[in-house]
Amino acid sequence: MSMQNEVSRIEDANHAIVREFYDAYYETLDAVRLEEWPQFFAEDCIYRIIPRENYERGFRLATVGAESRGMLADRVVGLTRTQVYAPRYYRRFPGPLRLRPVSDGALPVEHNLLMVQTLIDKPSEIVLCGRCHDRLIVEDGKLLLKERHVVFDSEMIANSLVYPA
Amino acid sequence: MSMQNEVSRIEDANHAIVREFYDAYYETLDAVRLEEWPQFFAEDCIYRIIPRENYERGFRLATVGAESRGMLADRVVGLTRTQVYAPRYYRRFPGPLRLRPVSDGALPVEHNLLMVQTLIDKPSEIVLCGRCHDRLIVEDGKLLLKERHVVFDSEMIANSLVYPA
Amino acid sequence: MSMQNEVSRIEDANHAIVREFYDAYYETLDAVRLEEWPQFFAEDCIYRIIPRENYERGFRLATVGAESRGMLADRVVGLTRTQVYAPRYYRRFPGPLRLRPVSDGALPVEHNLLMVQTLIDKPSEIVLCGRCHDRLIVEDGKLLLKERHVVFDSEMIANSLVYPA
Amino acid sequence: MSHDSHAWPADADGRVPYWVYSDPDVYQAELEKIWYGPHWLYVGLECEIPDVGDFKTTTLGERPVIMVRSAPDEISVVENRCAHRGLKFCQERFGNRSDLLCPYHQWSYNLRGELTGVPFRRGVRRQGGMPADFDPKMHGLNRLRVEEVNGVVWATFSDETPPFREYLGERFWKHYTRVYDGRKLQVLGYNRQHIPGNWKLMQENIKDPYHASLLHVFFVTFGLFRADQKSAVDIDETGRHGILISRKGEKEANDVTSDMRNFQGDLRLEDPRIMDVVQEFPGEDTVGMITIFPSVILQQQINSLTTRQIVPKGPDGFDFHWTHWTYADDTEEMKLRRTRQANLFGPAGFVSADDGEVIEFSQQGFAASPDEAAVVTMGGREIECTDHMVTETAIRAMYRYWRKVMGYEHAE
Amino acid sequence: MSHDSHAWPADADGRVPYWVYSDPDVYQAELEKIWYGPHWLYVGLECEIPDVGDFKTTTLGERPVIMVRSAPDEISVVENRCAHRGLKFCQERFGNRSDLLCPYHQWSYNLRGELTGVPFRRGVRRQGGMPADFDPKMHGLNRLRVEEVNGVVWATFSDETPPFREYLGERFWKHYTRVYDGRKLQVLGYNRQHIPGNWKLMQENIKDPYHASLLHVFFVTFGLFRADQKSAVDIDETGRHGILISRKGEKEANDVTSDMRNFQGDLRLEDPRIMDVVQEFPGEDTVGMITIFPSVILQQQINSLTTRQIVPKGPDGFDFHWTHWTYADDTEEMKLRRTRQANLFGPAGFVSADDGEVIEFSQQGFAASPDEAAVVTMGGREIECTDHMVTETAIRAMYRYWRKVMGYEHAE
Amino acid sequence: MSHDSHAWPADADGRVPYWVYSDPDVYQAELEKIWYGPHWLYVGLECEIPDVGDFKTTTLGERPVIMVRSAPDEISVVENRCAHRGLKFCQERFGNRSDLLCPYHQWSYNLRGELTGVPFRRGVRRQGGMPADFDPKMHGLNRLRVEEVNGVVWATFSDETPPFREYLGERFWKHYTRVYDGRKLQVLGYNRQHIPGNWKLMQENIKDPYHASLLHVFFVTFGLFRADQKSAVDIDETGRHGILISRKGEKEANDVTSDMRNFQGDLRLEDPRIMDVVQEFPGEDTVGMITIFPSVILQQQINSLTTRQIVPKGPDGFDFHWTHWTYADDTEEMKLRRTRQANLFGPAGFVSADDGEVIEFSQQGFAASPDEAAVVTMGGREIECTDHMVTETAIRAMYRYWRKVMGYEHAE
Ligand code: FES
Ligand code: FES
Ligand code: FES
Ligand SMILES: [Fe+3]
Ligand SMILES: [Fe+3]
Ligand SMILES: [Fe+3]
Repeated sequence: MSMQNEVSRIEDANHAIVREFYDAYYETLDAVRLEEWPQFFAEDCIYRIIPRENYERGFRLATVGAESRGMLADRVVGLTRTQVYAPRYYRRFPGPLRLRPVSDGALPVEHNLLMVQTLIDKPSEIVLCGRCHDRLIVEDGKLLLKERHVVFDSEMIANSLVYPA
Repeated sequence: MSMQNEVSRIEDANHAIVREFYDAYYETLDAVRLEEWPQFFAEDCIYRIIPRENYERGFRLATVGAESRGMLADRVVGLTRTQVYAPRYYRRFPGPLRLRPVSDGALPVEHNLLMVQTLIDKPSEIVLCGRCHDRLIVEDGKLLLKERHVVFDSEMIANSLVYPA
Repeated sequence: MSMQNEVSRIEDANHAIVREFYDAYYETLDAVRLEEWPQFFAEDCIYRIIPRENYERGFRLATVGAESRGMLADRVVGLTRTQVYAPRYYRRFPGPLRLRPVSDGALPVEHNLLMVQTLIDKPSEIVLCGRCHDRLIVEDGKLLLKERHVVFDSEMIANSLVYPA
Repeated sequence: MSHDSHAWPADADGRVPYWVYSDPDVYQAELEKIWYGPHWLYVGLECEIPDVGDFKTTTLGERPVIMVRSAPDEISVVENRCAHRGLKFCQERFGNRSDLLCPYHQWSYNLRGELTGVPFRRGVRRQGGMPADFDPKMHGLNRLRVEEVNGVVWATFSDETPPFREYLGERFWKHYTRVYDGRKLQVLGYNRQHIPGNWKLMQENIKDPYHASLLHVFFVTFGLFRADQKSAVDIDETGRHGILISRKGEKEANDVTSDMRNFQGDLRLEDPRIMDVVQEFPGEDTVGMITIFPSVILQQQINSLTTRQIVPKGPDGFDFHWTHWTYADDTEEMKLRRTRQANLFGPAGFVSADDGEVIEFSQQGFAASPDEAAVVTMGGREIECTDHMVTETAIRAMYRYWRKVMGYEHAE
Repeated sequence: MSHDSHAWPADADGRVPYWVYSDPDVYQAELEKIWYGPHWLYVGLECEIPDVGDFKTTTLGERPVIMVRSAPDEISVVENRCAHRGLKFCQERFGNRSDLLCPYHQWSYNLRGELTGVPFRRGVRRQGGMPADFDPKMHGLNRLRVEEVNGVVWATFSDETPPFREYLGERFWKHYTRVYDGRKLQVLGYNRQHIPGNWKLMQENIKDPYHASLLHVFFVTFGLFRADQKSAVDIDETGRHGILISRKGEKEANDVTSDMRNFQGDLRLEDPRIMDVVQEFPGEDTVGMITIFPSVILQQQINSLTTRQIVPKGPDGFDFHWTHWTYADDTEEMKLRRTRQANLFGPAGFVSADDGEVIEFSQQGFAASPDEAAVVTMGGREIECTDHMVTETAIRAMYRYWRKVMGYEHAE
Repeated sequence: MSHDSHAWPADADGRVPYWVYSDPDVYQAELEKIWYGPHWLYVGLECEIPDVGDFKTTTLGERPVIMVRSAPDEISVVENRCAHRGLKFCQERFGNRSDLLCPYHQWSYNLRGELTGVPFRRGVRRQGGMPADFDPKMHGLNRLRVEEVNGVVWATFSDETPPFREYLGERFWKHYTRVYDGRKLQVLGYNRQHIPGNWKLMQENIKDPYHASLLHVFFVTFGLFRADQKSAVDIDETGRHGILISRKGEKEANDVTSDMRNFQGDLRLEDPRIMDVVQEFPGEDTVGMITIFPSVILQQQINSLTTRQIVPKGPDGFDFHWTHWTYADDTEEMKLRRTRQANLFGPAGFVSADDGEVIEFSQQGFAASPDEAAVVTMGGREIECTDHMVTETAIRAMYRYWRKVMGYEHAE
């Protein structure tokens, strides 16, 4: 398998860089360091949390949608300074990362995501289960999300979807 | 740790190949590309989804059992052309892969599996939680499942187990 | 990205060793080989399963606490020879490992943990969801847990927390 | 405790006792008298099923139904309950069928719900089969009365229900046709959420302009909705329907915002495109929130147009189905605008997420105190239309109607 | 609503009102009058507990019990409820004990459930202890009447229940002993599933040959079960038990399959070993599905032999426990054959998965319409044995018996 | 079935019928007559809210409340239910506020629960607002009676409840003040668990010394609690409160341990620091477990000090909140000791995990047999204080009191 070794080793190197990117991404969200979150995105980006139903039927409506890093920052401000919601914990469990061949200067990455919510004095429950369809680019040697589409199976949301995925 | 580095690097290479195999396997099932699923198995293979109770007590009965790629294909046909069931989404979250020393020409691989189901307008729920005991072989330079035993803890099944694990 | 490759390759080697350690750790617990469990810890160690509430508010009380490998062994004896509880399965799903820079001779490692419980004739449920804050050391070329703090979100425990995390 | 044991408070219009939200017997009576009674229920948009055979499944009250285009110009709504042994035989959300087939014994119905096929009805080789007196005409799917009104499909279980326009009343017909003016509609997409509170709390929430200017800091801060804006509350003759009308103001601090504790004077949007609003309807009103009792809210919030369907799930929860739509002939730019503004609404909306949460807090707060009562005297005890937002009059109106339908008048 | 408020439809044998599946009071009455009444309930196979002290825990109605071999030739079934303060003290599914011990205060019972040990019964150092009038004989575990019949263990809570053979009746004794002929049985393994529908729907499903030839496309397509095959429905004198008998046909299209919409003429199995059937029982019948009211289905489907135990969990769900077995002296080849054919059955069975799903669809369909009724007139209104499959007569029979036991006769 | 249908067994003191643990109507009556009746309920420790404005939220019976320090020397307990439309407006577990604000319409209350702010009460620009007869004094949060006693905060919904010291009675005042002696307390941390069994089973468990020496093998084996140790059970005049007192023994086998089937003579701790016990209270007693009816257990187990609050969640479950504390002026060594010993208690405690499990087993065991009864005659039928552990007298006492409060005396 030596040749495959070579291949896999190189792939693995890239894989490791991308993995590191996502590990940092999810760690930031789990730690609710929301102000840092937009920094994982390109200035000009697309972010959507969209029901699988809409995604598969070609409906554009997203439960959460943003078209720039600025809109993501506005999300954080809205969330932290204007919205009312019960305190809760979110914790994210990403599945294996699937890197696709680079196209139009971006690296497509897909993976499953399980998001677990815990409300005060309640059992932990699955708040979001879905698949992420992302596109990564490199700016100033830094990986950034150019596009992120979180397509979720769990279409009947348990009241509110508070924190980002 | 340099020697360990060497070792781990080589192991890691194999590990990466096997990981790639499983990532593709689970991605195929999550995407419900069922007709492709039997291609991950050797022509002559063993496939079982078996309650942990039966597995540990030495009972042979499996909830799903197949002894050839053909039987797996028949499963898919039965499922897609003859069975009646409510529409649903399945999504699979495999745990870390455990590679064992090769024995009788096959590579034993073990890992946990969490399968999440979402029915229309219902919250996502765990439909299967268990451990996979697999044996991989190489045919024409291609990894194939010679054996796969999905031993599940979640013995009281929520009505039907529709899609494969 | 060639330089990054180098870096990531080395990191990846260490990463692989640590990953191997945790894979073995969780496999041991999932298989309920409890007597082997204390061997993953240094003789003189700290182990805590602590509600996130206590951890964040600086309360020292842990749901499970031990200050030595001996206390962990006592846990196992208490569990296996003196306690009464309904039979159940636990299965553990760790998230990505986050290695931190070595400090005071220990390697800090953080990761999420999802623990799924199945009781007889009941659906599988999340029994613990949280984050592990560990510190690893090397003794006689063997990785050992010097500290492990399992900080759990799921503060309202479903009756008993029986097996370790 | 049966609901007969409950008495309505003496201050009849000024109070709402909490047992109306939690008593299972009261809930059962509501299903019978309100949901299956003489009321029009929202089913969907006709544009969701453009072709003959297209169907959509949904739930009215607790009963599953199918909305299907049974002819180019005919929409049928039938119960999703096989006439043979009761299966909810159609399980998909959407699809297209040439007829309706139940999987259990393959009884088949045409798109109007008439029984057309009963396998082995005459037996097999002269054995078995249905008795001679079996009349297929007596065994169709239960077919509801239907009206399609400017793109929206309404159905009712009752023969007493007046025609839809009459059900609305002339004033509300005006409100309704201001947005549903006959132009073709197009779906932008769906949002769905389960809200763990009594279904009536959702109706109250939208009938309650008082909260909008206080709870929704985002709204208030960006002047989309404020107590000092020109506005009005209109109520139909029966009191069951209501509308909130208001006019977008500017982002400014003044004597009124000083009364709003959460007013965030310093808030700025980094990317204000979400607030890029155009005035598309005649007049200066920017918001028109119509509550059609009991099943739906018709939202026109700046350029965001949605129907919000209520599906009750027991006394303490309901599913809330959002259909975001646009006019079919809208420009791409307008469709994009509506899609952007959708960030304000739904289960993750800057504004609507607040409402789902406070409804949950409400149920949590009063569930253990059924004999206490809410105070709804903002704006007095009168039930009347107003030209301001500082009132709970539309809530009072709904409960006066509710008492009538549910038979609690004696209590007054 | 109490079930007293319910009236049975005028067409008594031809209709089944939906409240029988959803009313909680009806369900409670069923537990008392049926499950804890004069009926034999399936507990398990004697081969599951070969040695003295071997036990299996299960649930009869909603009551946990222990089936234990209390002597080489004696099986006892006792309630799993400590006589002291009521613990379900035995939590394992299977095991072996020399006696039964409750962990709370270590009261111990022998394998026949007699109280043998009460720690500190006479106090500690002359302090405390049980009063003088405490008679251990009065404080054993509740012991059920038990019969072990050709390898199957039956128990009943009632003293009125006639002996098992009489409970079956002579004709059903024949059916029963055709498969349970005294040969030693051996467990192949278990399947367990929770089906969210009323427990009676499972009995109906197996009493209903009409659906088999239409719902189960896999069956039909491969000729395992078809309406045009030679077949019969037999019912016991009381109407509570039933059996479906049929004969495997060939895979062919004909006038009858033309009536089956889902018939897949072109279907081929790539690996037909799953269909490698041998005729092992006298006569040409290949299927014998016995429903023993209320608790179990005894399945002989080609070479697949199982018991399917029903454990009710409220009006709208039940746990379904499958025990697949083989004759102990079967060849390895036959055991493999039975294991293969198991792919047709259980929660993932090509055939049985359909049944679980349609039962769930049924409950979803009628839950909100308790006062509507199912139509069960296929094959007429008669309640009689037939030699064809185009009938619902066995369902009619069960409900006639059900009305008798539950006291709804007045309604006729 | 209404609880009126239940009769208490003839052997009134010796039996506890299982319907007391499972009947929903009985549970509702308990909430009214016991939890919201003339009883003091545990709310928390005053040290949890040291500064003015500090609050803690919890639940009494099923009603959410806020415990807040409303002045340097005043603690208020108010219902967490907005006086306007009932929101559970405070959602955090702990925090600090200058006043209490409801998010829905921003009604605000001072820390004593008095309504201080109603936005737009007088309308906006002369429009709307509350009616002239609106009196803020009539619309405060419901304020409970409160007593803070040596660091513990108690509250009651009833005006009939006697002062706390009287509620305890003089003997229990002694027991109470032995540990709660006026020294400042400090929180070590919390444990929380949901136990799927009726809330009274927890009270019984701690009133039951009989089980301690048998169920808790860990205890027994290490001599922390054994039937042959010097011990006592004390009961207050009413029978509702109880205390178990015992004295640590040595680890030894003797005539008594021989009666304990699980005694593990050979067990050794590899690291015995968990058992490093110091005698800190006057006298030789090492254990004092007080059950204050109905809401809390005050635990002094060797050096482990906790309050265990019971929050009922329907007839078949309760949340159990453990607050582990230490004296503020304890040495670091003592705080470490208490933290170590905590491993014996809580949801993963070597000892307490047993109790949670057997309570769950109990509910599972008797849920389907409401008309059977528990036997509580260990130590006879008398209700009296004893100086030994071989008795269930404190359980008998609690149910005598329970029958009185719930109105089941006629049954005797
Ligand atoms: S139930 Fe629909 S065809 Fe029989
Ligand atoms: S409850 Fe079983 S011994 Fe006490
Ligand atoms: S409900 Fe609290 S302010 Fe209106
Ligand atoms: Fe609102
Ligand atoms: Fe079937
Ligand atoms: Fe105990």
